[in-house]
Amino acid sequence: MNKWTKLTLPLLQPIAAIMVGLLAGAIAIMIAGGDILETYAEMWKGAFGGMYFFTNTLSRATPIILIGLGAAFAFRAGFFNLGAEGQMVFGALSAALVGLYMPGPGWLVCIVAIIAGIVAGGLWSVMAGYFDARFRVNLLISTLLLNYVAVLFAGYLVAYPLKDRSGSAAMAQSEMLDNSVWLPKLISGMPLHVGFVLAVLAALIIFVLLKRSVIGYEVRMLGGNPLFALFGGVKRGPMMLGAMFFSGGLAGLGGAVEILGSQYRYIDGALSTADYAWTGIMAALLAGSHPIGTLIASIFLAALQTGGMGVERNTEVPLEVGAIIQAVLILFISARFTYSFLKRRKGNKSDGTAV
Amino acid sequence: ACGNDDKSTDTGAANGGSEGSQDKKRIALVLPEKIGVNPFFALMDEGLKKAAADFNVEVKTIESTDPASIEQNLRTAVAEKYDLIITSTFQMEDALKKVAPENPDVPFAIIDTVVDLPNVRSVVFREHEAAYLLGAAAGLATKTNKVGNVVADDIPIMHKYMTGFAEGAKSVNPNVEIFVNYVGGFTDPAKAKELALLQNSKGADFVAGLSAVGDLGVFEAAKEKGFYASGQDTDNTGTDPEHVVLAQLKGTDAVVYETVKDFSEGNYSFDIRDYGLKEGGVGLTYVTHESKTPLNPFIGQDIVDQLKVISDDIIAGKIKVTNALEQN
Amino acid sequence: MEQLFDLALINSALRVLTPILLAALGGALCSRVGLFNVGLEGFMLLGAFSAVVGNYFFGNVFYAILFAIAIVSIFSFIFAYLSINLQANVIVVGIAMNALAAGLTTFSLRAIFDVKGAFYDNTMVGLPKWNIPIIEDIPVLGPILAGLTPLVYLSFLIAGLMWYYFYRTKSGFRFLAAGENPLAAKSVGIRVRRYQYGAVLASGVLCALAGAQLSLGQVTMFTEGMTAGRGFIALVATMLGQSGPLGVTAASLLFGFMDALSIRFQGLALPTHFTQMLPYVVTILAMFFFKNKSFQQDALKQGSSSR
Amino acid sequence: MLLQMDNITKKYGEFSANRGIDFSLRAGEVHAIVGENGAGKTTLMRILYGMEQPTSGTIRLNGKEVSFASPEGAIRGGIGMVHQHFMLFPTFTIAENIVIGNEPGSGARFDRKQAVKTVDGLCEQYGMKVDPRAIVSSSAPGVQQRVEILKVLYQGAEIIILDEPTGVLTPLEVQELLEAIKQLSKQGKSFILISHKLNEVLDVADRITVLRDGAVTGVVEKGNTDARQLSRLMVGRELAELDKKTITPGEKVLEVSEVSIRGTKGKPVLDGVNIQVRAGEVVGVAGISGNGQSELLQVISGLAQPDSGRIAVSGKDVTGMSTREIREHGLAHIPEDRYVWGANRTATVMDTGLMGHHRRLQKGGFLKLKDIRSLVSGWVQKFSIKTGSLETSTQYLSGGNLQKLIVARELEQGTPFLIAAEPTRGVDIGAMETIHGELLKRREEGTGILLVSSELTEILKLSDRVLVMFEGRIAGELSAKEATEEKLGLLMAGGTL
Ligand SMILES: Nc1ncnc2c1ncn2[C@@H]1O[C@H](COP(=O)(O)OP(=O)(O)OP(=O)(O)O)[C@@H](O)[C@H]1O
Ligand SMILES: Nc1ncnc2c1ncn2[C@@H]1O[C@H](COP(=O)(O)OP(=O)(O)OP(=O)(O)O)[C@@H](O)[C@H]1O
Ligand SMILES: [Mg+2]
Ligand SMILES: [Mg+2]
Repeated sequence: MNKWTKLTLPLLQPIAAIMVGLLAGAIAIMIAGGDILETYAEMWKGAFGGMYFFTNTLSRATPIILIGLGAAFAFRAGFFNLGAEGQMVFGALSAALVGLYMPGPGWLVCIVAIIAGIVAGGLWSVMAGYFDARFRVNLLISTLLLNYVAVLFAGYLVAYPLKDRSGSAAMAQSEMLDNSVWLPKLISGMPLHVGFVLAVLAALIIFVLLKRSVIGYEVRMLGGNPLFALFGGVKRGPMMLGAMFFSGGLAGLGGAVEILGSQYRYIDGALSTADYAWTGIMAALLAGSHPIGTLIASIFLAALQTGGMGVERNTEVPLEVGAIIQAVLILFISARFTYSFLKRRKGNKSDGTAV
Repeated sequence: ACGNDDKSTDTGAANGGSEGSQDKKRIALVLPEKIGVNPFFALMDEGLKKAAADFNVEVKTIESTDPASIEQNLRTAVAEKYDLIITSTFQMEDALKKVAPENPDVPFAIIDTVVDLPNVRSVVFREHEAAYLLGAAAGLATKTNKVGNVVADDIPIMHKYMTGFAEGAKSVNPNVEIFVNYVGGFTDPAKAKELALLQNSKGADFVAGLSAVGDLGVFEAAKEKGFYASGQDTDNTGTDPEHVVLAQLKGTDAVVYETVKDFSEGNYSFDIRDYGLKEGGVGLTYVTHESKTPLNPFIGQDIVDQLKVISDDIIAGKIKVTNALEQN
Repeated sequence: MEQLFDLALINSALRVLTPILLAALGGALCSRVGLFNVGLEGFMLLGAFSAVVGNYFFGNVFYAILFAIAIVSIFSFIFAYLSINLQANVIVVGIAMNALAAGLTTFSLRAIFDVKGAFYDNTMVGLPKWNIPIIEDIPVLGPILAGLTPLVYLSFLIAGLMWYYFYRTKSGFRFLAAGENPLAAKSVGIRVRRYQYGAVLASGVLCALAGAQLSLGQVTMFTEGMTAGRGFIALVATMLGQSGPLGVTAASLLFGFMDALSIRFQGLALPTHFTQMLPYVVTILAMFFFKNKSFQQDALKQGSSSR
Repeated sequence: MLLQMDNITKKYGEFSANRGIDFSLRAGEVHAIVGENGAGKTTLMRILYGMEQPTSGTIRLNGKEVSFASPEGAIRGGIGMVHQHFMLFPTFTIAENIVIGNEPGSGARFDRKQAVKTVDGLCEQYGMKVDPRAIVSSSAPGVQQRVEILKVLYQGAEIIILDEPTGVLTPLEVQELLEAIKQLSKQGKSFILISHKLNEVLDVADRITVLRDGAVTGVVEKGNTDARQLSRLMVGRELAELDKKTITPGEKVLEVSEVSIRGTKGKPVLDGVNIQVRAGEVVGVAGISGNGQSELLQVISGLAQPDSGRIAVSGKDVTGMSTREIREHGLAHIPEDRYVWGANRTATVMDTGLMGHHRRLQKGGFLKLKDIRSLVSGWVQKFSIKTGSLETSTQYLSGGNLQKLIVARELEQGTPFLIAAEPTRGVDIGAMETIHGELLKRREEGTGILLVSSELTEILKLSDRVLVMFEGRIAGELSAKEATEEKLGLLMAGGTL
């Protein structure tokens, strides 16, 4: 195998998967009676056709990237954190509260709001970690269940005590943030905000951290074989709390920048309907929890969504078919392309103990 | 793009029509959600399609998959140079408040909430008036002095209905007890049905469905246990005339139709239209609007007559119905 | 809202928990062979839809259920093929299948019935509601079991059968072995993949039943997204019950009762949002008592790795 | 010829694990395969058993060409295999583990009572005792090994492959196993035995095939060979004798006092254990596995906590401390189970080798990758660890090579105290020599070593003092001079001197 094939071979698989996925999608379009080429053209335009759409895709990817990175980091350490939604909601809520009620100059409020988002998401996440480390409460279940609790709790706050009474007052939402607090846009008039830069930075930092740092090493070993890590002096308890805080903090950051950069207020259900959390988790799994891979997968998934909206706006192909095409594409791309956490786990599981 | 053929006869008013190829007016309806389970949005879509046929305009309905995509869809509609962009509900307020001032030449309309901008027409409803009538009907008709509300979710907008209902019911029957239960979502008829069954088991003989598609679950419970129910937004008494005895109406289709009509006839103005009982924008079957379904004896003509008086009183301003959203 | 506990509550809880129990049993089968099935929600939704379609076209609930089983089986086969043969990540496949099911049902709703949102037909007859002659008149039991569909009884029967299968039959024993240590199972000639396929297909069948109970048992209609998160609750029940038939049944019972109870708490002192949290909070609290295996035991069992 | 494997080649990418191997087996024969770690022994057997497909070559059984796509086919062809690494279901009972694949019972029903009876009968027939109702994960490794063999016998195999079956057995158990092999081969069963222990091989084998670097370097009849010739064929050189210098022990580096752990069934797992290890001293711990050795090591290294008693490392009380803190106080540890405690299979060889050193080889929280790389590649050379590269996934190392990597890693921690648990388990004789040499070198440098081994020759060869554990207690202590296999054996079985 020469260098050239070594380089292209790993790319071949995802490209082939996308091709087959597009083909399968074409069948769906045909059944729905749409024009295949036009539909795909609109899909492309909706995602990347022009500055507005491109930046919009990146802006949509921002919370997905952050959540994906958080999930990926926890997965790497061997902790299956499925609580991104709740962690994100708490991050968003706290950022909104700080943004609304903290006095002081806008830039300072904004920074504090971001930090509050990270801390809130992190603490909510670390709670599940603590329950597991201390009381052996299954992390998978607790993180999943705490999502419901977080969403309902935040829903209560914005439906009652913190409800926005300034406008029509018909929505369960907080008041709107003053625009001095908003995260600056990267390009004026375009949806992309500074949060995206934070997300890319986070991906790079995690990449270096995992690959080069002592903590990253311990995280990887803990995820690979916790007994080996324990044996070598890695402290699982503190690592678990730390990893869960970091993971939840990233999800919280995702929520915070979505509020400060895009929505400017906490709206009940807005983060859940957009399904950022599961999309982020999916990105992490598609990328085998690799941070840079997660970044790319997140943008890809966001592009599928924005592209789907383009299809809905500009063709007669109904919204549902757009969703079907998205799902089919993801299914094909997940095939074999992934080097997944669970598969790996299955692999390990299968070897029994050693002689 | 669909709409109905024929050649254009539009007199075209309003500015901003800078389209190239054809002379047909193009109108976009941007919705904050998928049409799906909420009859409210389906009605708007219907009104738009009907208007398209009647006024020879080209129309397009754009559904949003989630709140984050609303602004994008609105901006794209502007970029696609639609001549009129109709939006709807408070969910789009934020986006419209951003986009409309940036595009002062583009005419907008928003239905179901007020956005006070020079290029936006706002259309709102006084649903609480209709809810008051429904409550009064329930209060008069109940034999057990117990009635129920099965509500989609505990969110502010729903209180507009519940408060109106309660006021109406108490006004005619101070002893009436009102059970309120929340489904916790807009797509769960099974749960809605359980709630209706529960309310019935506690003695309610009339349950008002306020839970979007969940109302179908309420109707089914009514059928199963032989109590009475009411629907919302559109006249759905036809679903099961024996048990679904009333429907609280909201003429969103008519409002969209009117908007398109005004626009295509050149009568478009940027103001606030407020539709209540008086304007016929909201109502109650048999009382303010005819129904194809024969009146159920549970309500009876006698009660309908009393309700008509109440309706007149509301229109005349003799009865003031509380708008829960304005209470603060 | 004085009486919180009464017999109607239990009756209602039994109705409500049936779809969850059925799906959770399917989830348990999958997780026993190492496939974490987050696609239960989609399976169930598709089951609910195809049951209504079958009912509409065949005019017979039995055929309707068979039709639902056939459709969801095809769907679950795709899940199996992708995650077993093509090595796709099961969670990704599960999430994508959920989206696919949502899209397919909405699309078909329009294509087949030309409606959006909901399909309801007055003439459609749902599952029979049994009032068993003698039991009907027994004081406490009568009201508890009043008007339940055959699927309610079937779900408990299936749980029992599954227990018997796992712990009393050769095939069930091999099934458990294939999940416990696939490599060792292969080394004694067990066809691991066959069991994995079997588990996924069986979970498809169970979810089809769950969907049918929802769309033809609890109500007689289909609405978009009518599973409303029940698949995820079932997933939690699967894990809480540690993928054992009895544990899963107990977990589903807990959920059913907490859900029924939370409804009755509505309108009491607490705001609705908090009463709605009740099932979730109680489950978390329950986990403090039913301890998970320690990660060391877990990892030792797996020869290395953590959950 | 019962079995004939011709010209078997197996390639993993560009690497050939087997290169044109010819191998044959007669009915009733015991045919041993010996060879260095990574020579391709296991690979060849996995091919025969249908777990791997050969890149080229043919297999003939009774003259008929066969090709097994899966173990199922091999089992049907009358081939059974006991793997180098256990293939058991840890949460199942022993009876269940043995009968799986061919369970007793009528129809679909699995009759567990009958399974227990069958297994009891099997134990009787072959003279191997196990408790059919016991759970595998709580049984000693020796027992688990017997379960593996019984499983194969239960399957009715005519050809039985044993891949390093004696690695975890005590001398007595080894003796029993070899006896059983002889008995069974007389009854007509044929055996393929892989082992690094030449005395065992010379004891039971009729023929011996020697592999090196994936190729056959010799096939010899038992009568015509001896250990020297074999080892020369295997490693390509003569092995040197070890010489053990006399050293005066120094400070106490380990002090275990009155350590106890309560058991689940009344019997304590550890019962008032007292042990001292001084600098420059090797203290051997002998005992039949399952008598508390594992727990003792876990308690010392902080992997488990004692219910009572104290532990001091280098004079510091470390009771209740974490593994990290104990390691920082001067402990290194070669674990008894290389996959459970010793390695991360999915990590690279470099990452597995780095554990414990990573906190040292850092600057500002970042790993000094260059230093680490040269350190680990140094070990690879010194212990001739066969690996593709440092980036190779650990799981692809052969058992012996991984063991060498772990030994190298722990020896290099440079601590005053070292636990060496089964340090040469599964390694070839050349590597064993290297490891023994390195252990003695560390002793001379003043390290105190606690050596736990089921290999009595190893204990006798290296130890200055020998402790014998029986039922959680120290049943006796012998000096190097007094200790003999017989005395140790007596103590290990619960007797007194
Ligand atoms: N691609 C497939 N399509 C349909 N069914 C399949 C497919 N692959 C496997 N199966 C089902 O699984 C059964 C067992 O397959 P196979 O023999 O590959 O399993 P195995 O050998 O235990 O697994 P492995 O190949 O992982 O060792 C087949 O008989 C078939 O019923
Ligand atoms: N799946 C694999 N991929 C790549 N290389 C492999 C794989 N399996 C084994 N090898 C390599 O093949 C060689 C032979 O391995 P094998 O396990 O047969 O050795 P062995 O003779 O049994 O050694 P030991 O005595 O240590 O058990 C080793 O160098 C090993 O690293
Ligand atoms: Mg080997
Ligand atoms: Mg196979």
